[in-house]
Amino acid sequence: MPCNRCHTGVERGPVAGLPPVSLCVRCHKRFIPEHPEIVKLVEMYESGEPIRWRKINAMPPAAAVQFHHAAHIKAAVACETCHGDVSNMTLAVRVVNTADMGWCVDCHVENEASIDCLTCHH
Amino acid sequence: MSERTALTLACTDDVHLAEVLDRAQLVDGSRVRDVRSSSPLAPSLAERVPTRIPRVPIFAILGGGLGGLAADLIASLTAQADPMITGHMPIVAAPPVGIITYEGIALGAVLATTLGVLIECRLPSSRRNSEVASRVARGELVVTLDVPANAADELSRLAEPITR
Amino acid sequence: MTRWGMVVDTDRCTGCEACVVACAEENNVQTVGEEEAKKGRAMHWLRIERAVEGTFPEVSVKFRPVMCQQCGEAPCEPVCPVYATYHTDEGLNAMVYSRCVGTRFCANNCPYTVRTFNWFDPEFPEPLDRQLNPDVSVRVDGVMEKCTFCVQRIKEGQRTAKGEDRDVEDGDIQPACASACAAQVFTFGDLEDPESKAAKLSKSPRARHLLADLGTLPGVIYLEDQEWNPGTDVS
Amino acid sequence: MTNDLQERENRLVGRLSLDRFRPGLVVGAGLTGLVALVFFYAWGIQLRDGIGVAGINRPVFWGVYITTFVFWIGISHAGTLISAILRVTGAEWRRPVTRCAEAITLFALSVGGLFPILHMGRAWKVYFMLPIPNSRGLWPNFRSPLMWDAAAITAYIVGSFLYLSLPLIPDMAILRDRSKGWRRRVFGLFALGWQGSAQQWRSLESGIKVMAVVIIPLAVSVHTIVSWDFAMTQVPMWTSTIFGPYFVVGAIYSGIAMLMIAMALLRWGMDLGDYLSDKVFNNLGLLFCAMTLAWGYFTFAEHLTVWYANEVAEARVLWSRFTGKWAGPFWTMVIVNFVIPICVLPFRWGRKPLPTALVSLGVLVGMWLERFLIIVPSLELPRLAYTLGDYTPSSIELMVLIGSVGLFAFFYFAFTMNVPIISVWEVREGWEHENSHSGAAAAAAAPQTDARTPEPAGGGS
Amino acid sequence: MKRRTFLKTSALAAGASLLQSCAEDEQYLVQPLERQPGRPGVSRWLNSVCGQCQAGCGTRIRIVDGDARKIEGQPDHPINHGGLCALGQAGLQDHYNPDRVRTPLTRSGSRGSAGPLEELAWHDGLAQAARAIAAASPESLYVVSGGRSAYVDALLARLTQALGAAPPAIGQVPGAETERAALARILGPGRALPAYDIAAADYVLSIGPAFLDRGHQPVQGTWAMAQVRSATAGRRGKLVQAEARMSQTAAFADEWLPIRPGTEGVLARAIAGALAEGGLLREGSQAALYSQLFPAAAPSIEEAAATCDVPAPTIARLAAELGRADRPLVLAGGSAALTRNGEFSTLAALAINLLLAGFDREGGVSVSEPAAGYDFRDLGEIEAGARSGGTYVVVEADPVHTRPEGRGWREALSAAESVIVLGSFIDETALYADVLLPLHSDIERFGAVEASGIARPTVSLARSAVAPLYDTRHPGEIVLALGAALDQRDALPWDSFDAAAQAAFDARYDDGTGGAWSQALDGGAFQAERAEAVLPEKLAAFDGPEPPASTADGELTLVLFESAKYGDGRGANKPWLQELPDTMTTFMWSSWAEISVADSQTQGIRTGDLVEIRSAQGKITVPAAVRPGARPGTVAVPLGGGYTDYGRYAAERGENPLALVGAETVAGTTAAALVGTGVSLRRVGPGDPAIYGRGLRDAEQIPTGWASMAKGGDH
Repeated sequence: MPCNRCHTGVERGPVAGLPPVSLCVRCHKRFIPEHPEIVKLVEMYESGEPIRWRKINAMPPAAAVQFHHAAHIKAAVACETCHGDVSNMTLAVRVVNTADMGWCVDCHVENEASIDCLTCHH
Repeated sequence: MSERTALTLACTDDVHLAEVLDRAQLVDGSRVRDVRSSSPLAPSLAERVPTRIPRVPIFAILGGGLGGLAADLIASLTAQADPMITGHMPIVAAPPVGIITYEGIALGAVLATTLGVLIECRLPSSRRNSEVASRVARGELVVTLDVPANAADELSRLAEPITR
Repeated sequence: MTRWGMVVDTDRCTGCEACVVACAEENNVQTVGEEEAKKGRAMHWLRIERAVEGTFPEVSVKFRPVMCQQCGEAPCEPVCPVYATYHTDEGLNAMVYSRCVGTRFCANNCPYTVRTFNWFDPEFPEPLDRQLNPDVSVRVDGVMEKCTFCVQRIKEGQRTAKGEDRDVEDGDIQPACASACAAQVFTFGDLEDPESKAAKLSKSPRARHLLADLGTLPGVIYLEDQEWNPGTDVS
Repeated sequence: MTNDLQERENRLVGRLSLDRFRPGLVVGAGLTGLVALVFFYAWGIQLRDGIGVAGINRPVFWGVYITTFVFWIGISHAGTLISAILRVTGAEWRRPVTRCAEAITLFALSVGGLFPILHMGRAWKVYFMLPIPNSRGLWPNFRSPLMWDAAAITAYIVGSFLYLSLPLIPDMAILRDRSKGWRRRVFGLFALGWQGSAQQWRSLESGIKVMAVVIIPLAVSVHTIVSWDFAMTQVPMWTSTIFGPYFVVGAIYSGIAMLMIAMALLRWGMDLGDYLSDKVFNNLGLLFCAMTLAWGYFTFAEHLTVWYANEVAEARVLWSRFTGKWAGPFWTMVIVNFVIPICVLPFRWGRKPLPTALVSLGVLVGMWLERFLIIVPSLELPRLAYTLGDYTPSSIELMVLIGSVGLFAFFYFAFTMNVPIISVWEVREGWEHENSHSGAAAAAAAPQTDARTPEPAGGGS
Repeated sequence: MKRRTFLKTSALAAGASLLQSCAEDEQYLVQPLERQPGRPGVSRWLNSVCGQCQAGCGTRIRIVDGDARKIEGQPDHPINHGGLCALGQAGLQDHYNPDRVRTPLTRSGSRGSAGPLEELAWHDGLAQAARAIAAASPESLYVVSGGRSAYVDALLARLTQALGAAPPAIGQVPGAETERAALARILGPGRALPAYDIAAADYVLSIGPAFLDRGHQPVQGTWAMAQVRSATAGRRGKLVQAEARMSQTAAFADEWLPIRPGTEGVLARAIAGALAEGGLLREGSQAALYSQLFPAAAPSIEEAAATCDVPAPTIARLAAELGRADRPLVLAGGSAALTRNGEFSTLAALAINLLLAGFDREGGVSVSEPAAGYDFRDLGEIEAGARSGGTYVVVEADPVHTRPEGRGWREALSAAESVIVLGSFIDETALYADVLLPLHSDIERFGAVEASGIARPTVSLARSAVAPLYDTRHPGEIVLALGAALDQRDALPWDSFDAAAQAAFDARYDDGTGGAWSQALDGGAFQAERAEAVLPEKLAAFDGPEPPASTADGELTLVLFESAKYGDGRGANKPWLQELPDTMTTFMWSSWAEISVADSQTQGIRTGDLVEIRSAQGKITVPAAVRPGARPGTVAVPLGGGYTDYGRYAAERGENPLALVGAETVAGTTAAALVGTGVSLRRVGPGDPAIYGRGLRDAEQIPTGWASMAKGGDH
């Protein structure tokens, strides 16, 4: 199942975004509806209560860094490169230390992307 | 050649030491090994004790060179590692690099000098002779002579020998 | 090669300060509050200077918007020990917040005193935080900041152009102050593109640099006030 | 003679009395230690709440912190530089002075070195300024005068430490051999197994000589570079070519002042009058007097050029010092730094311990003011008059200032408690030189030694 | 290393246990239930209409993830041409203001205090309001509107009419009433405002109005002056400002005449005389009409010079320049309309355009008809009438704060039977409300504003740009709901505000196709042809009082003005505007009193000192701003300070100068005379106001050079 099925913003905008609960529910009505987590989800949806997802790959605010998803997708960077093989995770975990600038820089250098500070830090 | 013996004598002061040395000279084949004191010997006496010229200055020069080189490399190479333009200055600007190098020289020199002193003095060392030490601490001058065994007794009469 | 620059026509500035608010709005510049403002810690990236000449009744006042001059040979850059501020190949005087350690040396060495410093963490009482521009990082305490020529808009413009496989055209990119100004005081553009409006205006005989004798080669060019000349004006 | 030499050495070591509990020093260390805590308390508040707790603002981005930084670095020129000069010139009267001077250097540097970190907006990022390999591939910018500072101060603090430590080794040995129990072991540790052999003395002395030669240009460079933090800029009245020598002279000046006070206190507190004698005060006082004149000359030159050239931006700063809001501090500085010293120091009575100490107190205040007046008025009056500022230090800044004095004093007390504050072996060497000047006496004494009957063998063993 | 770890280490050294470690910064994404419009993180720009003042500038709102991030002007909008003013830019801080009223509130305590206020459901609130209105006798029902949207006011007018009550009173730009009256004396009865085609003029003489600071069309004025001055227009035009205070407009002008307040009319008359005598009349000059209007001989230039304190040669030169210019234009009103003889001053200035053939020509004067033909009255008419009890409906207005103390609003509202307030904040009027019905912010509401003071009738339209943050409503919807509750269905038959607005719009502008409305709604604005200003054959002579209202000897003249950042005070609750350094004085977070260098020296007042200003009506204490540009003998204080309540950012900042003003009106009208009150000034002591670039003291005197050796260079 492709990531952008739900994270619709990823090709067009800076952030991938999360699907509305309605979307999750629509599918999960059919798939594993009896899974306790899914039951919880449906309940939350019916009670009209939004879900607070914990951000796993959060940039520390002090890093003052701007990451633009679409630009990377356009450059054919696979989601897994940063997010790891989420599809095989039961609980999403941070595979890349997003706070480690060196990791970003190496990739930029390999792919001859700009390593001017302002590219990300503004 | 008759066998020799090392004789360690404690002198009360410079004059006494001078006298001992004079006598020792008359005995042929006798050599002054070392004098220990709680403050530097008076020049007149010091020159009668065989010592090497310390190589501390050489250490200093070498250390300065190394330190300077290291600093110069750090300053110029790191600048080239991420060549960022600031105020339209050259990436490797001579004056700043020069200043850093200068400090590097100084740092290297002081470190090397200390190292040199320690090496020249054979420090730190664990060789201790509490007897000698306490006498030196009392302000006496402890001279160690290398003399023929037959002359030992005679010389021992001049100053109190320290038994080992 | 690009050299971003801005031409400021002081003859048109009415001192309405819409640009100042627009700048704070676009760039998440914090409001420090009365007590801090009293200490002289207001954070405006852009200020309207007014030069008062003469004594009553012959008093004349000139308005002059002053923001970071994006100097070609910037005094603020070399003094930073950690490259938090440096010069980009597009002629921008970059400021990297996350690299800044807060020695404030750059601010001392800025002859235009346009750099501002975060003395404390910013506060945006809910729901004011919902206004923050997501394209601009909110600065934490202890870091320097200043006018960036709205670099986020420059990046956005370049991204859009790239997406459409074309070059950035003159006028595509407008900093917040320029787009807010009703009198079109600000003209932003590439000074090295001879066709750009900014480049043309910068050739005007009225064009001046601020504190030109310091040789900082600013990217901001001021067009001096012009006098009303009855000779040419009245038929 | 030896016994008499030994007598004198015993008396000196007795005065230093490192084996006894000395309430004076302990209380002093305790009190100053408390004051030192203020320093860390204030710094803690600043780290928690943000640098904004200091009074600095826009455009006065630097204030008391940098002033005090320059002040302490200046003080640090007391010891090492002075003692090095005296050693190189072979001034005999230096012997009792060198160590207590070098100690000042080490501690002033340690305290002053904290200030650049303390004044940073994000002190916890200080490692950005170290050239350590990192994943970012970023290095410090050695084109920045602040990096020159870092390099110079590092070199100087290491140098001063070693320059202080080398001559300490023989003294440690002396103490080791004079003391018992754990003290003996501790001193033994620091003595590194020193035996006092002729070779060791020779190497040590040559080492000290070399070090002295290296230290002098190093010390000069340090304060020159500190001055360049200002002189490299475009700030009115900062960008001046004579700042280097101006600051160095000022540094030595304030350094001597601090040394004078330290010596006076030691002399009274530890009854070291025989060693830190009036002669020492007199000679150092002459040097002090010379520095007064040098400082006055530089200050005059610095202000004269600006006054005559009358360039707008700089003149503004000048007049805010002469007649403006900073006139008070400025003229105070002139009085305590020049008028008073020049009225006192040229006279023999003025170079006695008490007068010099009092003058020195004034000079310390004056030199702090000088740095303050160099930094603040210039920043208050930038070239574009629209952003004029004004600056008043905040309570936190003052706490840090006072606390730093406490911290320095605490270090000094602790040092005096545990280490001979006067270099025993050097002083003794001095006495010997005095004796050997009367070589005739030694020759005359020679015959008597014939009659000497040795003590019974093994008597000593 | 993180600050935390660093703190720990240093805390160890310091032994300071008081250092708490900072909270871990965890980030969450709140996932919406249904799909939001727009892509995540991608910005959309939606049109809206600025509601910060009556000008009706078209705005575009940048929206990211459902939140508005930025306001900008619509590039090709006929009013603001892409620009905005500071007030408009700060509109977002109206929308996101932490002190916004979030639900209907009702009072359980006594009026005039902040609390206790209880939350209320909408239907209860509306019911309570309806009951109060129903209970009121028609003649004692007072409806007050801030006049932000003509279409809302039109609904109010219909409601009052249906209830048989007096028409709503509309709060207006200071001087507007007088300007209307003056124009009526030329064009015959009517309530049109004079409108000026500044952009096309090449010589502008503004006698009174600081039209760049605020006024009817500040942004358009700014744009227009850019046109006048733009090098592209071939010849650079000239602006001459005759005004007692050095406003930003005066500072911007090529020439400023610091005229004695209240004597503007005399200057105008003298210029007119010089034009006539100097043979500077042009083809189409209406000399006859002018002389019918002012039969008496114009004062000589010398007399005028003496009265107005403007050099005689200057007056002569102005006349000459006016006469020779291609498209000269004289602006009237503004501060000149606020003195007691304001009508004379305004009329005299306006009438010069008769001699310049300035009516109905390019770069001349035309009329701005009142919006969508509804009846309204001036606030002054309510204040003038005897008020006992009464029921008040206040819509987006704060008369308690923005009307002079002498107009007795506090007393009236305390004594009222009931007070219904439609507003977004607890301002000083809301403190008296029995029911407070919260409103949408500009960008939340359906915007329909008919501009005033603009030559071509212009309507700005826009749909709601963002979803409402709170449980608020559109004022129009509320009026409709009240109408329904009071069963006035036939008077207010629409079930939504945009329907009502469209009906009103079509009634006036639709050409039958019905396309205009939808076009305007998509395009952001509709602009009709210029309304004809038909000059009559004959004019009645002006019979109002002419002599300038002079203040007693030794007293100073108080000049109140709307600053660019506070306006009439509405800007005071926005942190951006509070911290905005006033361009002329650089004051922040406070109001101030502008004092001339001469007056400051007599009392030893320095910028920043606290001064007490006392009038017959009351006294205020504000920091002084000594200004070279201030006219000796005057004290100028901006409106909008000293709110007792209006949110955390506005409350208790500066003082409200209207406390100094009594019940004086502009002769011949009910408008408040905000200029000309006699006051006395006293230094209270040193103050500590927030001033940008605090070194700026004593009228920009900075010590430089040898001169200050004698003077002593304190800055």
